[in-house]
Amino acid sequence: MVKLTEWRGKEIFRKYGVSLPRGQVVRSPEEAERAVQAGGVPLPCVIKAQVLAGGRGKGGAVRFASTGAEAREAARAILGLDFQGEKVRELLVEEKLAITRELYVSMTLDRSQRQPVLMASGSGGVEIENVPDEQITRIPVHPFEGLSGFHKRRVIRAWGLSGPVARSADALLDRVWEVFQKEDAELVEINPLAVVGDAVVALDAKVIIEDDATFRHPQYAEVLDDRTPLEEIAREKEIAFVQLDGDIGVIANGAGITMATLDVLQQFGGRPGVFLDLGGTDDPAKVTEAFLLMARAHPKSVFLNIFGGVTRCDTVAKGLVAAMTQVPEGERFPLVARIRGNNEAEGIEILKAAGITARRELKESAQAAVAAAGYTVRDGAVP
Amino acid sequence: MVKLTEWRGKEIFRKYGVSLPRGQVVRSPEEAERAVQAGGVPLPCVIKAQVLAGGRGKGGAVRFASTGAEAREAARAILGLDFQGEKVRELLVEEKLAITRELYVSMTLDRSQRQPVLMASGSGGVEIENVPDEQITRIPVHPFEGLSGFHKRRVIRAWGLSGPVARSADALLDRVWEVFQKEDAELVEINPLAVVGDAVVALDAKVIIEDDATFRHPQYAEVLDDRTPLEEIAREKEIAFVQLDGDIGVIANGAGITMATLDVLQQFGGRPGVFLDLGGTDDPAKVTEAFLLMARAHPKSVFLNIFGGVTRCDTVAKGLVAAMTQVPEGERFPLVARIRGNNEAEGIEILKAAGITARRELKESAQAAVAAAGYTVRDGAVP
Amino acid sequence: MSVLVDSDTKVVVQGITGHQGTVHARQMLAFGTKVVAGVTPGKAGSVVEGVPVFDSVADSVAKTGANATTIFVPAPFAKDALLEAVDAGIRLCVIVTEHIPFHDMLTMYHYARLRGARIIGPNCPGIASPGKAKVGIIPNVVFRPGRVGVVSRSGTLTYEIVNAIKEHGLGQSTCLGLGGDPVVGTSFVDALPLFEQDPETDLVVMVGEIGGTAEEDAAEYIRHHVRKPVVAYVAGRSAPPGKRMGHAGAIIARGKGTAQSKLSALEAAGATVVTFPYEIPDAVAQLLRDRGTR
Amino acid sequence: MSVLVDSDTKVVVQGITGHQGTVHARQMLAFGTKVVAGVTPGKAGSVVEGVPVFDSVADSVAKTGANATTIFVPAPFAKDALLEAVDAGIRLCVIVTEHIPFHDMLTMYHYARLRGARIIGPNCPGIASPGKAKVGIIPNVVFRPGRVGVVSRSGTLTYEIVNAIKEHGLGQSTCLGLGGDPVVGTSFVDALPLFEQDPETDLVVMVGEIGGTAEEDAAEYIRHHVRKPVVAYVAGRSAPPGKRMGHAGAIIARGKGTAQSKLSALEAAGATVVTFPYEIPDAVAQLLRDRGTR
Repeated sequence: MVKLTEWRGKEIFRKYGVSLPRGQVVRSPEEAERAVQAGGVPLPCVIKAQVLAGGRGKGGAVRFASTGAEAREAARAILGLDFQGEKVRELLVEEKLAITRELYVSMTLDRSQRQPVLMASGSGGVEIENVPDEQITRIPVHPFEGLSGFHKRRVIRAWGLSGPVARSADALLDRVWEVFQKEDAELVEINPLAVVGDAVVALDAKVIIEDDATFRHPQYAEVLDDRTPLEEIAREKEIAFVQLDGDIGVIANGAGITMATLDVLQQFGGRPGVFLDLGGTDDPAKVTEAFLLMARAHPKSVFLNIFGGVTRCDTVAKGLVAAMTQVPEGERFPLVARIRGNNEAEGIEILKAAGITARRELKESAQAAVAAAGYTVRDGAVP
Repeated sequence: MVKLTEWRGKEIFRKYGVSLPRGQVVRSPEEAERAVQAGGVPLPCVIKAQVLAGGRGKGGAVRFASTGAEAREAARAILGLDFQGEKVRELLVEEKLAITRELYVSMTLDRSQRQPVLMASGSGGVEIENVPDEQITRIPVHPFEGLSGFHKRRVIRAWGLSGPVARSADALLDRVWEVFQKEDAELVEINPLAVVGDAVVALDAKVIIEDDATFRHPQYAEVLDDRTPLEEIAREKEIAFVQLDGDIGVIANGAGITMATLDVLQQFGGRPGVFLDLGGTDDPAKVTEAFLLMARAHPKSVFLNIFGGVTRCDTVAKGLVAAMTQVPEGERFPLVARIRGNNEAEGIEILKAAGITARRELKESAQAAVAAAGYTVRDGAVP
Repeated sequence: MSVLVDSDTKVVVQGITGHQGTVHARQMLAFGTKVVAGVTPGKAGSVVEGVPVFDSVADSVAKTGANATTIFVPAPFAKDALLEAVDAGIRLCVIVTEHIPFHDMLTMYHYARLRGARIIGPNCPGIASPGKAKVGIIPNVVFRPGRVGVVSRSGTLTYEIVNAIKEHGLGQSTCLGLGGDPVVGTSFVDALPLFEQDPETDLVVMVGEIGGTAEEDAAEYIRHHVRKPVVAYVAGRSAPPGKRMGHAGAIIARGKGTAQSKLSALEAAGATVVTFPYEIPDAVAQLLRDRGTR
Repeated sequence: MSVLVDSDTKVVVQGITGHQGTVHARQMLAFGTKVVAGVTPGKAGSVVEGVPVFDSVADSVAKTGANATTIFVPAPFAKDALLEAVDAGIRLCVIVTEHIPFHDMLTMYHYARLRGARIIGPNCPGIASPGKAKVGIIPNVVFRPGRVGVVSRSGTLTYEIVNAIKEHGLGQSTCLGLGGDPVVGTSFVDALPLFEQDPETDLVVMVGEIGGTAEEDAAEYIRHHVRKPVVAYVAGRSAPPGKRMGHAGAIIARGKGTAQSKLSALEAAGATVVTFPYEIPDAVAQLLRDRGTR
């Protein structure tokens, strides 16, 4: 999931011919002032933090300015923010347009129907989750058929547009579909889409590109998003690695088993801190890398939970033993290992030779990992 | 059906990135000489009549030249030709390449399967009708799926290509599919597709664009093809008008009834000379225009055979009566009218008032039209 | 029921506010068809020939329970109209519009098939069952209820033949005009099983044209699957090769699709082949008599 | 037969000359599966694990009568591989490949559907029926013939659960791993009727994950159409919203697709919901006992 900040989304929109306010990305108060003074961005203007979280307006991450000095001051104020955990490093300075109405439009995937779905509402400018269902038009678009005239007419009718602005909206909808398809997007969202005179203009842009499609769009692989530095390293090594709030590390193989392991840990009072999914591998070196990465996250304990399939138990055991000798002094951690499945006996033997006792039962293993992290083991009963 | 001459087809190919020999269109022997002397087209070269009929090589419409003077003489010889009824007005002067192999490829529509079909053969450079079926690979391509890698691999294997030339062929096949789809083609044919070094090069180009799609491609509506001048006028007036070898004109409404009328006329010894399909109209002025057009083809007699549906009998009668007063003295013709169906009685009445007797039976009407053209009426029995 | 339509057929007219749409809505109503809605974007709320007009097919289906459509909209918009109808849940789509590019029709055909909808046409007269319903533009005057099925690639020629059957004192069960375009939603091979299975049809008249291989394909189907008598006529015996005869479908290409190849195939499949359209009624009457006496 | 595969299943391995393809061809053979062909373009004539390799799926079908495929080719080429299999007439396609863009999967899914083929996956362990056939990569050691059906969105977690069922002394009829991607060829709703109708299955274990609404949809289906007992487990109760958990499918978006919403829906539909995977075998055994005594 490559989440693009507003300005990157708008760069794509511009490529496809979507109408946008004039604007400029800046990274300092001085740049903000120059952007409006050099005339590239007309005054009055709006200055917006380029962060991924929503609710920027309410959160003070969007300000207005009528002079260069005001723009500089607004930029200074926003650049200082730590917005819902994201440091504000970039701002978008844009002209403030005379808006008649604010609309909502997005294109995303309906998994159940296996079809893209176009969502539109005449109530734009607010979080779409807060718009009543009956004010949202949902139109499935078959991938073979694409966006057709009748889909667009339905949206334009729902928006209550006619005349030249309806024609502008018709063209905009084609662009949204094009971006969704051609850029392999998971989400293309414009909120608000503003009516400005006889045209519709994208005031915001939320574009999420599918990770798996970056082989077709290498430019997106480089885009920073909300990953932590360790997550970024993991991505490069093709290890699924997610940092959470707690302090027990979990290494498992497969998303489902990893999640199940977190569930069990939490149930016994542990707080999972790192989710590391080995996936399917038969390379002990990859397992070693995963362990070294885990060590750098400084977990209080680590629970290794493997069911051997494609990833065989002996492969994991070899990788683990190799890693244990390489972990720097300050990064060592207590380990609870549970390995089952393909080549289970060989794996247990290898671990035993390295002084590690492998367990068999998930429940007892989870309790041991919780205890090793220094927590009191709670009863596993579901409340 | 907009049939494009070779050079127009190649212009499209060039737009899509198909490899072509260097060449130039010329319209006089002097231009041909200049084309090779100015260095735009390297020597030796080939000079080809730009006509739509096939078999140019055997018919003397393709010649080779090694000097500018030879090119001029070859061009003079070809420009004089009347090739299967087509005056040669344009030539394509092209470099003569060092060819390793000649292949065949085309993309057209398989009506029964309702799918485009890719046809390929390792036996290129000859009329595909003369290639044994087992040497032709026919690959249906689903319109939703488009041309995929596995289709192309099959063709390339059938051609027996590998290495760099296979990659060139792979790219060529994508281009053929693109032209077929994006230009609304009925046929895209390259015969021969030549292997030249490590690349495949289109030595010929046969592209037919669908008439009905010219609203998307207005540039093709202007392209001359094998229509006669009267056919061209008819096309502009949206009347289906075809000139045949005989001399009895047929005006009917609908392709099927028109063809059936020709069949009956021929069976009784008549030779149909013009096929005019009124189609569905309820505008007497259009009927009048059709009659005036028919008059300009100087038929010996005209058989009007109408079954009133969308086109009502009274509409046709009104248009006919109006036309009769406008036909110039020298273009008048004997008329046999048969009208049935919607508003039959009104139509018969209008004709009667103008002194025209309408008939009811197809058989007797056809016999009368044959007789009116001065032929002996043959027995209608099928041999 | 008869073939594809009956008295439960509820028809939408897409493009009802256009001249053709209005004329044929009136004719369908006069035939006794339940024309329940018209669709023209932006004209919701109007009434044409007593029929309410909606902005979209989806609206018309929601309000009237329509289950069939006739499409009269101009060729450049016909694809959109068809996709709209199919997405709205319409399962029988008669496309009267002519000059639709076949590349569009390929999408339309396969999309309808994917969604379980049937297209008749394009560029076709549609379908009618006398006394029940008509979805399309076949003139009302040619019909009379009876037990002869007619399936045809032609337009006007079909009217002529259906009328001749009536004037001969016989009647029709269902008459289906497939259209003569290169890509049609329903071909002879698709239509023949419907007539074969229809308890109200005793005999099928099949009207073909030169061009394509639809008649040859039909012959193959008749040989293996049709037990009812078939009377076949093919127009275009006298057509010279390569000349365009009005329909894109009527082109003789590469020695295939000639009248002769079609007639031979149909004859070999057991159909009663006639040479001229005016021979059809007698052939039909004779076969029905033979059948009656068996 | 069991669900989707049986001893007549003849499997092609697309990408057999790759490491994964070779390893799993061997494992499928060891399971007793009829692995009849491998496909790698340009490698026709080679033999891998005793299995002949062809240049194309069409060739392999013509020569071996293959009727199922396992696709191991890399993600950028997976769409082509699937279309090739479907066009060659293969009707059961297990896609093991992970990281296929969902835009590709949309085309693949609808194309397969249009042609009457079924996709399992992508990014899935496939399907196996102990004693009959395995099409995919589920470890052989976890199986034992029996009457418990297992259908799951997870990979390794499924192996764990299937193994636990075996260690509890029970066995499986068919085990089906759907894959956890946003667009899957076969969902719970598609799979449940197969288990419901399978005479060799007495009870269904359903293993879900957070993200999407597949489990909620399944609950709706179970409520109306499933009479066999269902034991349901959903992984991800503890997952924080919005964090990516390996599978693209495992994202909680907009308050939908939470473990709680899935568990409540399944419980309300009459499924026996367990909180932890290790509770499944007891729940299964208990339900089978209850059923036996009724």
